Amino acid sequence: MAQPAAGQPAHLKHYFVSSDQQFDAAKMGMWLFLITEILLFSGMFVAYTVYRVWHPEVFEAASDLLDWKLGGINTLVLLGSSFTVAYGIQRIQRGDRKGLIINLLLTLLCAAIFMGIKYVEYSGKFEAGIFPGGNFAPVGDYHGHDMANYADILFLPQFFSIYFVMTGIHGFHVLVGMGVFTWLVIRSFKGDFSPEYYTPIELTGLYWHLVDIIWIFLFPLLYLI
Amino acid sequence: MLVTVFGSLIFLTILTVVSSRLDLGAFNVPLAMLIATTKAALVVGFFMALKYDNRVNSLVFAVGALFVIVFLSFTLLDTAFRGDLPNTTKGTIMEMDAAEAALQARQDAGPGAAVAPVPPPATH
Amino acid sequence: MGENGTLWLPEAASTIAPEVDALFYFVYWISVAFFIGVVGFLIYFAVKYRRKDHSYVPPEHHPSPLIETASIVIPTILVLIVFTWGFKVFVKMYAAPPDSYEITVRAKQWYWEYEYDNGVVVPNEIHVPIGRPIKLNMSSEDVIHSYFLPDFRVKHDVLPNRYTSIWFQVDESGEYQVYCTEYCGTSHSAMLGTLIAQPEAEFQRWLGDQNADRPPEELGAVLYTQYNCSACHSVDGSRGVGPTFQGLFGAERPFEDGTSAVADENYLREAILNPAAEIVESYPPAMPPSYSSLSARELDGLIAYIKTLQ
Amino acid sequence: MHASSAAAPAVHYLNNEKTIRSWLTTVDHKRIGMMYLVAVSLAFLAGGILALLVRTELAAPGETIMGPDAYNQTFTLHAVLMVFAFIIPAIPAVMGNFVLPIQLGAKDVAFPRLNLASFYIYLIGAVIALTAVVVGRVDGGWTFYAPYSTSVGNGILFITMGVFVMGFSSILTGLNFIVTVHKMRAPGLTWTRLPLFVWSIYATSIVQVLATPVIGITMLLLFLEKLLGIGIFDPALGGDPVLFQHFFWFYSHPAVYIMILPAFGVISDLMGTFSRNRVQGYKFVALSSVAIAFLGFLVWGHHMFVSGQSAVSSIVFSLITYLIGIPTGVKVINWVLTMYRGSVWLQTPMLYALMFLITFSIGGFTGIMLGVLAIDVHLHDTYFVVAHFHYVMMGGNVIAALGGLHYWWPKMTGKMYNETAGRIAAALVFIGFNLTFFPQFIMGSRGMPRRYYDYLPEFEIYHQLSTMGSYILGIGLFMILGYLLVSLFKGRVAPANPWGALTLEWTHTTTPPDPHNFHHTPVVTRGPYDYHLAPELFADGHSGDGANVSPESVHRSPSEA
Ligand code: HEA
Ligand code: HEA
Ligand code: HEC
Ligand code: CUA
Ligand SMILES: [Cu+2]
Repeated sequence: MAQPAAGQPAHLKHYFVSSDQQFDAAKMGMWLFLITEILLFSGMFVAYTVYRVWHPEVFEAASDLLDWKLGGINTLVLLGSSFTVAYGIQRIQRGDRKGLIINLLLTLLCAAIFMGIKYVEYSGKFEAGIFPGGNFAPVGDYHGHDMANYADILFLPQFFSIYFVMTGIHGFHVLVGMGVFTWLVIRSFKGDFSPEYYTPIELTGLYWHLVDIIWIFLFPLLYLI
Repeated sequence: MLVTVFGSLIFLTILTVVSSRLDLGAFNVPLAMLIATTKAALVVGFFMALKYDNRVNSLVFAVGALFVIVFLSFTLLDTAFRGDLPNTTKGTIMEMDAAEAALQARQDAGPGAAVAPVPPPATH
Repeated sequence: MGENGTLWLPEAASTIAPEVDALFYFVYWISVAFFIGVVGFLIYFAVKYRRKDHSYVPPEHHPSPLIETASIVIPTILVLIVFTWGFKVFVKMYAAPPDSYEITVRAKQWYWEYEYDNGVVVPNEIHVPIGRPIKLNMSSEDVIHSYFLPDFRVKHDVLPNRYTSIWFQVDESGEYQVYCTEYCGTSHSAMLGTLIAQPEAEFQRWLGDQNADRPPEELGAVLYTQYNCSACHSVDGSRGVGPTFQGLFGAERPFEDGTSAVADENYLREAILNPAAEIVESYPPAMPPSYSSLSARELDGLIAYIKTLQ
Repeated sequence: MHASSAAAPAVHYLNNEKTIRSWLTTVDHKRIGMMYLVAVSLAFLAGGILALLVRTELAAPGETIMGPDAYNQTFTLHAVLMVFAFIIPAIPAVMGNFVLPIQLGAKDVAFPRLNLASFYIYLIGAVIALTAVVVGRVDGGWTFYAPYSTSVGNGILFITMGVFVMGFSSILTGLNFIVTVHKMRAPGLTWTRLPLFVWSIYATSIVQVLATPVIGITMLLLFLEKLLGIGIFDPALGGDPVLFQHFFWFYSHPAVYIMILPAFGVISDLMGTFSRNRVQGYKFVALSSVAIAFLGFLVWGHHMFVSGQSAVSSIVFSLITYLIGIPTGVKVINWVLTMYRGSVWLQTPMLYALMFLITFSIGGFTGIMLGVLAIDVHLHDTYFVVAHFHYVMMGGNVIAALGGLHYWWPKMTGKMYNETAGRIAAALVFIGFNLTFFPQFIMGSRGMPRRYYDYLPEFEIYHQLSTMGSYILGIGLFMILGYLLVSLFKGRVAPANPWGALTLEWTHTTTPPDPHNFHHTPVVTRGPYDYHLAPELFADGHSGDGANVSPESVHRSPSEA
């Protein structure tokens, strides 16, 4: 393996001509990856739209069963985490390593709150017998709704299948993001990043914002309308 | 500037919650989608800095979004018009059976009840 | 066009078939013409400009841009003609005339069941009157099947939980082949049927006859082929997907779980209605559960038939 | 050929490191390409043997060598292996990996480690898919239509996951190539000077990136449908099975262009090189690849004309389906015209290119017939469709891949294969292929349904011809495998540029290539097929196959090695 020639920064791979080329390539790669993520989610959005167009009244009724307050808080939490990531990048661009670390930790905190609230939502639903699809067997009382009224509504289980799959895949992405952020915090402590080199943070940030954008759509679709 | 954007995002979130509590008839869904799209645009443009980025990345993103729309609209072209020729029924057999059962139930309940509409499953 | 149709297409028996065939051959001959053009030039150039001097470099040359334009415009025009034509026939093919005679079709793994408006239910062999449009209202009890009548050029998928239909009109009596063309499991290729087109009077007589009582063994023998038991069970002792029926009645049956039982009438009834309950040793649990909807008379018939096979 | 061959350079990518470990952990795009070559060849071999079993079973009506359940699993596995494990990675991951960076004048792809990861992801996916066979039956074909697929054994759980995982490999390869084409081109290599192979791999990559995620989510949903009964596709739970078909074909129609676009690229390069002529209508050919890639996303519903989808959508899908024939036609016509006033050299790779033009055209025209609404109703799910797609996949992609393999074999291995054997095998493949699949058109349009273990006696003659053809085809392919393997040990040492080609992999690096491709980034000054601007190759009676690689590699590499 060729070593970078003298005078070249350590992070420059030998098959790139310049740091700029390497950074541009990495960033374009990330954007391409993001659109594959969008298309992955698009399948769920299509399923949602199709069933909603077929049975709008069922979907409206179903969304009443979701707690918009919890969803709303989660929206704000996730937006906040997006902000801290963007702000952290601005910090490191200006050479403020401490600011970066603080912001990354805040991001992790927000993500943890998000997952915590998701846990509360999921467990509440499981208790009320709200499971995806064929396992849907509502019982008792859920947030003041008598679940017995919901037992025989056709296509209501479809809503919850879509709900669980969408938020499930989304939650999985949040978990992956948390893992990567933890790794970034460790690297920042080691002093791996500088105003000249912060590509991993920039790329993870892009990923994180996308996860946020997905939620921006999920929130009204599932909780509000 | 990041702070301004963040502020707008919070504001839009509140707006979408409030607007969804109002009954705007057919406009609730489009409005919610419009707000969500605006929020997404803010995140993409500023947090992700696409506005200041290489143009090719914007192209990548636009193409991605375009194909989501293609996927959605061409699928709807089927599902929304299912049964436009008489060779396929619009609804499923389950739905038809349920509708028939409901009709039967109303007829059994006597002439007075027959005009009452089937109650919607739940209210707002 | 003889009984067997042309090289490419089978007999054109329905009223829509000649229209489909005309379109088919139109596209076919255009394609042949283009193909001969492509291959002709290809061979001509390959021979004419074959490399003789290995250091020869052809000079730069620009063929006329007209070719580029022509290769876009001509196919576009042809394609638009074909499109319009194809879509007109398609709409006609699937929009049944309002006065059609309707028959209900139910697809099950792996046979077809027909129900006439007077309540007669017959498996696999459909009789239709000639000279008037027939509409088949189809649905499936399990997975997707597809109803295909090649001689009529019609086909449509048969879906579970939704009704789909096809229609056709046939003007000459005859027997026509029905296929299932959507993969539906083990005996997909045995899910065949026959369509018998007959004059109105004959058809009505047949329909009336269906209610006349038949002795059970005879009914069973008919059902044995009509329900496709024959796809898996032989009557001559040979091994198929399932055990043979020969000598089955009264024999001791060993099961996969180590137990065994004597094949009496109750056992046979249970084996047909609920095949998964007891799996005969060394056989796969491949018998479809769909026979649980057989009527009591049909069951009696099958059992009586199996009894005769000693 | 009269020019002396250059002695193989002392150090090249095959011998710079020799341990197995150095192969398994390599990030060199050339080595990864070669590992893919081995892997996809095995998949092709396995898929092909299954195909021969299918044909043998169909040699006579009734049971011949296996029962219906075994048959149904055999053709399913044949298709899954051929489609997901063989044809989709075949040209991009083997030849794209090997050739594309060199054609761009780059030292590697943009993300070499990701490239290696893609390879392992592919292997893992293939293994998961194959475990399906062990744990349970998988039948029903490569289309996995619900609700049949969710009603049979648990094998489906594994096969969907396998496809899901292999999909990731395909996405990452495409992503890597797009970035490489955008960011790693050598100075002077403008978009209009890109070899057409690069253009087509670029277009393919776009499709891979945009379409493959959808098969991912589809497989995931099918998996959950089977595991939890989520009721999105299963009609028994209120789901819509036709929706599954939309999901499946949103990927799988574009996927057929993932299969054919790289083949177009290979054919373009072959036609240019072996006609020693500019590929006619370069811009049309290049841009039509991108046009096909985009249009390819708008036609998936042509697989569903009789599925019960709405007539409006059938009509729209049908119209756009024909439009794809137009850019494709532009290509075919330009390829034929490339020979016009050229200097056509009928070596084995060129034989495959010509063969491609014939078989692919038949496949394409029958595709158009299937796109006609009223005709497709009759032809859908008959052997006519089977013949159509083998003409485009086997007669299109595989024939082109064989052409490319023979073309780049000297570059990859440094050895020449036996030309006579090559021609005989090409003839066997051509005859065998047509004998296998042409009768299928006739029996199909006469009504023979596909996925049939058994058939009526009237179709026997066609099936017998087809089975005979498949044996001839098999003999041809095994012969190729044989003489290529022999050439590794006994073959003549390949000259640097045996075909007199002008793209960078032939002119600016050694044979086999240097581990880093180039010591100095090449500067490109002419188009990929500007033979009249290449006096250094053809002047003084040279036929272009001499040792005159770029002056710098020839003159400097010994001292640097
Ligand atoms: C890339 C795709 C591909 C390829 C190449 C092939 C190749 C072949 N296919 Fe297949 N086939 C499919 C994809 C493909 N198929 C698909 C998708 C289906 C649909 C399944 C479904 O319904 O779901 C199908 C279905 C299908 C059927 C229909 C089954 C049915 O409907 O019941 C038949 C029947 O004849 C068939 C036959 C063949 C034959 C004889 C070949 C021959 O061309 C094979 C020849 C190959 C060999 C004999 C192997 C020799 C190889 C080597 C020696 C290795 C050489 C290595 C190097 C040269 C490097 N195929
Ligand atoms: C490499 C793969 C590949 C390629 C390139 C194509 C190319 C095309 N295919 Fe094919 N197709 C498959 C793989 C492929 N297909 C597979 C695997 C299936 C079956 C899947 C399954 O069910 O298992 C299938 C099935 C399939 C169907 C569904 C059939 C059915 O199930 O009922 C249809 C219908 O429209 C279709 C159409 C086309 C068309 C219009 C093209 C066009 O792109 C062809 C364009 C080319 C030309 C037209 C020839 C060259 C043109 C000229 C020389 C100019 C003159 C042209 C005109 C005058 C038009 N294909
Ligand atoms: C797809 C194949 C298939 C079809 C069609 C089929 N069977 Fe079977 N059948 C089997 C198999 C396999 C078994 C053995 C496994 C078992 O016991 O379930 C079996 C077992 C039986 C048995 C018990 C036999 C014994 O040896 O104890 C009876 C009785 C029977 N079938 C009757 C019928 C009848 C009647 C029909 C048609 C109306 C029919 N089967 C159609 C596959 C089939
Ligand atoms: Cu029923 Cu195939
Ligand atoms: Cu297609």
